[in-house]
Amino acid sequence: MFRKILVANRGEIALRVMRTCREMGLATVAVYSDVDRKAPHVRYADEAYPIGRAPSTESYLRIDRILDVAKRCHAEAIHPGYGFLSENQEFARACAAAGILFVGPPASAMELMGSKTAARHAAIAAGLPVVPGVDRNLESFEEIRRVAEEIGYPVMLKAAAGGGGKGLRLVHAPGELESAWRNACSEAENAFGDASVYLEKYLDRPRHIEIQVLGDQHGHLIHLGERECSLQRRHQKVMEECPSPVVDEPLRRRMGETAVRIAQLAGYVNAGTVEFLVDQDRNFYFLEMNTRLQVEHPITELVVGIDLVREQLKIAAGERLALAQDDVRMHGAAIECRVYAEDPENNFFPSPGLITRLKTPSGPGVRDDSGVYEGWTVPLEYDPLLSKLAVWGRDRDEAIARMRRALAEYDVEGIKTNLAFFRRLLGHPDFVAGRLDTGLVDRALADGSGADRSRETEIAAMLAAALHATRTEPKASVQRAAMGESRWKIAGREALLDSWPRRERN
Amino acid sequence: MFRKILVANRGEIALRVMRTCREMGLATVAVYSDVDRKAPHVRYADEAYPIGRAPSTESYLRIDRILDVAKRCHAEAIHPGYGFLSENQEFARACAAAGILFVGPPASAMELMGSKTAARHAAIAAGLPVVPGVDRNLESFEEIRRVAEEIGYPVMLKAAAGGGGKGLRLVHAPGELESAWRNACSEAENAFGDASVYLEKYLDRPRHIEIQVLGDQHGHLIHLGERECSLQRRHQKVMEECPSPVVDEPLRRRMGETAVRIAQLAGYVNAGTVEFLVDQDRNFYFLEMNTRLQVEHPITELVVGIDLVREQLKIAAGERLALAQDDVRMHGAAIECRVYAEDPENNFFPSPGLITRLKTPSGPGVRDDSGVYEGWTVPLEYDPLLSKLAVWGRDRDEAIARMRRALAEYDVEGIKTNLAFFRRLLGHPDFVAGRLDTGLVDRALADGSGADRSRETEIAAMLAAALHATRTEPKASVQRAAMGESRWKIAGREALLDSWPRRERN
Amino acid sequence: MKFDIKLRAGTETTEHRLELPTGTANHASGGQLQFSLDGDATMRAADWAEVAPGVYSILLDGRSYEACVTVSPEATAAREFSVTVGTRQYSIELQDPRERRHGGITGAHQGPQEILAPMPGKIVKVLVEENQQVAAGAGLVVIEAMKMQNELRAPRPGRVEKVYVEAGVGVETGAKLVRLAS
Amino acid sequence: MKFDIKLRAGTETTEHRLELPTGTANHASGGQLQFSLDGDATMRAADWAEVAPGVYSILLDGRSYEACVTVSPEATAAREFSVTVGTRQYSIELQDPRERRHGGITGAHQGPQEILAPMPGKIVKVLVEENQQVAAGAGLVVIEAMKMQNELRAPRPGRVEKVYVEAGVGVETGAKLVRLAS
Repeated sequence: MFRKILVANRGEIALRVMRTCREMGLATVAVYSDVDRKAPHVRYADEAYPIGRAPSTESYLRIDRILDVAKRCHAEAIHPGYGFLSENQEFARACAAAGILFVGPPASAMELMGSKTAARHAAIAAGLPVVPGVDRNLESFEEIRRVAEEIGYPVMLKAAAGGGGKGLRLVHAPGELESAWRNACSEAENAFGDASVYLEKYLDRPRHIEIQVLGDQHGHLIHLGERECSLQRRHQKVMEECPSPVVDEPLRRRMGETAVRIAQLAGYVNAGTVEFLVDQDRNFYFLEMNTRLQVEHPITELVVGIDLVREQLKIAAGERLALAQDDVRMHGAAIECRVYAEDPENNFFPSPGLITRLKTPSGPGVRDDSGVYEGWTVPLEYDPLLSKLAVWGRDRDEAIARMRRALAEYDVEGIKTNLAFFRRLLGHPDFVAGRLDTGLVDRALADGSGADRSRETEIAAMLAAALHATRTEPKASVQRAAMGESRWKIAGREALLDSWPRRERN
Repeated sequence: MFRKILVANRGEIALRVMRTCREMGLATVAVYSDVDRKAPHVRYADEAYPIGRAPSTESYLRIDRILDVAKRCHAEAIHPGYGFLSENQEFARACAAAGILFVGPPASAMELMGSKTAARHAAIAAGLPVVPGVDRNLESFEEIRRVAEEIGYPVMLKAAAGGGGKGLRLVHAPGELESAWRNACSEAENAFGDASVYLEKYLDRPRHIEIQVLGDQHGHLIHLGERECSLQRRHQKVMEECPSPVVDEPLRRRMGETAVRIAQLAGYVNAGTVEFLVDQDRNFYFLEMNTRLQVEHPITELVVGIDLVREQLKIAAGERLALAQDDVRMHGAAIECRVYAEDPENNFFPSPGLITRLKTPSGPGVRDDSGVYEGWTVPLEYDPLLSKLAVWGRDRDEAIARMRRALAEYDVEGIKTNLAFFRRLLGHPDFVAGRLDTGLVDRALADGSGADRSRETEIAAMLAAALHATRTEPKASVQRAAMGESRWKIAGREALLDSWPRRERN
Repeated sequence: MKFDIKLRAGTETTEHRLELPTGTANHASGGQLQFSLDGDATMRAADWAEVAPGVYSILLDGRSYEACVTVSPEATAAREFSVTVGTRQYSIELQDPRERRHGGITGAHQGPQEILAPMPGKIVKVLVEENQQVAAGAGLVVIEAMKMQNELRAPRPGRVEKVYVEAGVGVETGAKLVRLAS
Repeated sequence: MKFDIKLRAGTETTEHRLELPTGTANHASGGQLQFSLDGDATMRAADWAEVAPGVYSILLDGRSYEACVTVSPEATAAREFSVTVGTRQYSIELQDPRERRHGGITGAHQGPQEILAPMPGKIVKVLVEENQQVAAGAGLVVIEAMKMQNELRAPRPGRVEKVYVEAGVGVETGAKLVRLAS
């Protein structure tokens, strides 16, 4: 095993990776941009080096600078986390060229699976099920229009190099196609430097279910069961659970075997995720493979009891997987909420800024993988993910009850978060019944926040505000005093201020 | 199931119980003493009522006041936590008389198991193994001396009504007997209102291993495996783990069956713990039964995946245990550290006071059941337990590595804690090898803290202190200004102050 | 002390008058208090304690509430607070009755409307020109923050009277973007 | 600025002199600084940032340290701090050289020794009388705090010159309990 590792990421995933590194006795190296000098990952690491200005193109995406740091401090390996350079083949190749282990799949597997159309080709060639659509990039609008007519509306436009919901557009009717295509191309160009898009049949209320796979450098590949990721907003996952309420043991085995075959096709090594759409009849279709750790990996860890980052590091060091497929057993149920800095009451606009108060949940069955702290200023340049809040319960009901309790304990002040939105979502009857689909989030939002008023709670709020106003105002006077006034004069004026409302009473 | 429950306790256990209540949708009622108005359990509960002055005899031990609150607010059940009234038969009877469910065993079982001598009698009569000793209370010193001679030194004096290490004295030689007896009687009288003591053979480096049992009101009793509690200081557990490194499946079955038989003898209902001593040849001897939830219950919860408080509440409501013995499976390993407000560098003296900074560990596999917060003043009247820090790992090695990581993340400032002591204990070769006995803690302490110095760390400390001094001193000047001086005069003086060290340089 | 209060919960706003005896809470960090709400002749009692700066534990007839008071980032009035009680959030504006007499809380502003940046970010695109007529819901400006592009839409139909920004510039929360005339 | 520093780690104490350019850290909440330790002619660089009140992130040649500085509860000197760096704890006393010249850090006190309460608590029992001779390790007083009785023992042999407390009274940290004459 290597001794020192650089984590080429920031925020909660950098911390999560470093935690396992510490447990394994590995020295950790952080890199940071100008606005991240006080970031938690810099505070947590054994070493930390600056790599440039705030925009990620000038720091966290700078392969040259990151490799330069790694060489200077003699890091033997690099963990890319997710996002940033995690799915960048050029980075994987540059690491190899520099003699540094890249904790992830070989560039060749990344290349094949990184292009959704190439991955589709491979799956179709192997006789595996895929969503109806075209398996090539579409360059002209004319071609797009023709294919959409062939497949039949609704259709989904997708960025070929995409992920994370960027460059995705759902099109219900021919009239919407052109503007959707323009937006998708532009977003894809911005996000990935590649404007290519392709087209797929849009399934009605499909479930989004993915299989975690793990493979070593010696050809041993296993799967670790599924995660249900159907709860999405703007094609971004917001809440995930494991196991899926609709996957039983036979379906799990079939999906797992398919996922392992796809990974084998790609010559896959390390942790990866094979995503499927599952229709109302529980038919499943290969969608894409994510060649990195997923945001939602903690729920698999909670249910199968395996530290995925630990496995990643051991695989990267060349160790053989100590696990056989039969060693993987699922216990209980886990749910994850992605706590974002965004305002659910204002169209989920991002809400960066200073966290003035942070109270995090804990106790039985609660895991908070956070990347922030009280007093931290969440920068506007990066992803708004503050924390991955995950819970484990003996069954789905216990996990739901526990997540509700954890959400009630969570308080973030100073910036807006989607915590209130999760509280509402967890109470939705469709969610409680396990009827999940990618439209549920929008339906829950449309149901409105309701006039859930409580007079006593409002009285408590008003009393607190009045107490606070009363208690904080004298301090303002003291500040004035520091600017050159006598303390005694101030005291006299305060007495006046205090007394006038009494006169007002009459 | 009832709807509202009073938790007759404080600190971390009150919070831990309330968390499960919330998950089950039960309204929670806190009671508090004068010094606990701002305590976490008051903040967490749905309702909170004062019950008297700080000394527990005037508040948390006042059966009358607690029942009065329960009746006034229509609580249907009372959870006693541990300590305080949890093993008080009178309280259990008073609850029954008031028509309030007591979440614990019937008073009769408490009575039988509450007296260690009666419990020994019962075990001996049933042919179960007990530690050699006398099975009756010894009133006179003459009798004590005679019995000690019969059994042979070393012997252990124990309070008949005891628990928690109070009223315990190890006696190596006849000359120490009298003073030890006096101290034990006086401590027992103070702690339990009962000065009775009895005598047992002291085993050489025994292991302290206990079995968790769970029984419903319909005669169904199961066990949930063992916890190893051999790491003790002054006969108080400091760190526990599950499973025990020396208990294999056959021994677990035998100890578990013995524990269930003892619980059956007592007509036991609800959660309880049967404690055994295990000698070097893995013979086990019944020691006592604790008729309540244990401090170390989280490690069983982590390994068997069952929420013990949830089971307690369901049992108290009359539900049948949904678990059969075969449903209980152990996964992985868990360790708990009891984080106390005490000073390991000063003979473990208690260290109450204001917590000026609190940084708690989180991330994969970490559970912190805390009863404090930053800004809370730990009162001197109660137990010094701040938090139960527990971790889970796939195996014992992973759990140890994780606990080390969690301890490194934990920081409490303002009061002293035993965190540094745990960090040392977790590195002790005997602990790492699983060679646990009740003397290991003292051996680890005797090994000394070592001169583990790091020049660079010391430089960082000195720079921080110098920066802090520089940064906090101008504020002192501002305060002076508020007392009547011109801001401009101060500014002039500060310039002077700033410049003189420069002159000093020459 | 008397406070005229505007309390906003979600989209609903209610007005209240709260009276506390003078001197309540001036020095201690907790205690008993008496209050009267909305002119109620009988005073009610509450027990309060400041458990952290700006965080108040309040017991009302035994029911335990915890209220976290912060100054609203978008506060315009001097005493406008954002208050979180458990999982509920309120916006609370305090005024003393005397101030109110001399001006007080004004009604919703009619006429031209300024469209403000809801968060700090970078203007990616301006979708309208000055003097252009727009429908309610029409896109005005696209802002990028935290790797997401967000389109700001017109809250009502109107004429674009002024465009304050151009693509590529950075803006802070509350910066004026566009003025809509009715 | 120069600081004469007494640094205590466990039972070991070392003395150092630290020099920082004047004005370092006066206003910003972080930045680069230069320092010289123990008269070293070459200055070293460090990067610092205050991440929370009294908590400093310090990068020394890329190594990341986090130091939490608090005023020692038992501080006697004006600038005596308790500093936690990761899992290590230090007691650090700062003095400027000028002060030192005019008095400075005094040596350990010889002669009679006051035995102080190490924590707040209640005196349960006084085990000695005035004028009694005691051996090192003999019990002096039993204090109860947090449900534990703790026996305070004589750190050295001597004569009990004075007993300040009696059973039943409450004491604060640092209260005088017993004076031992040598």
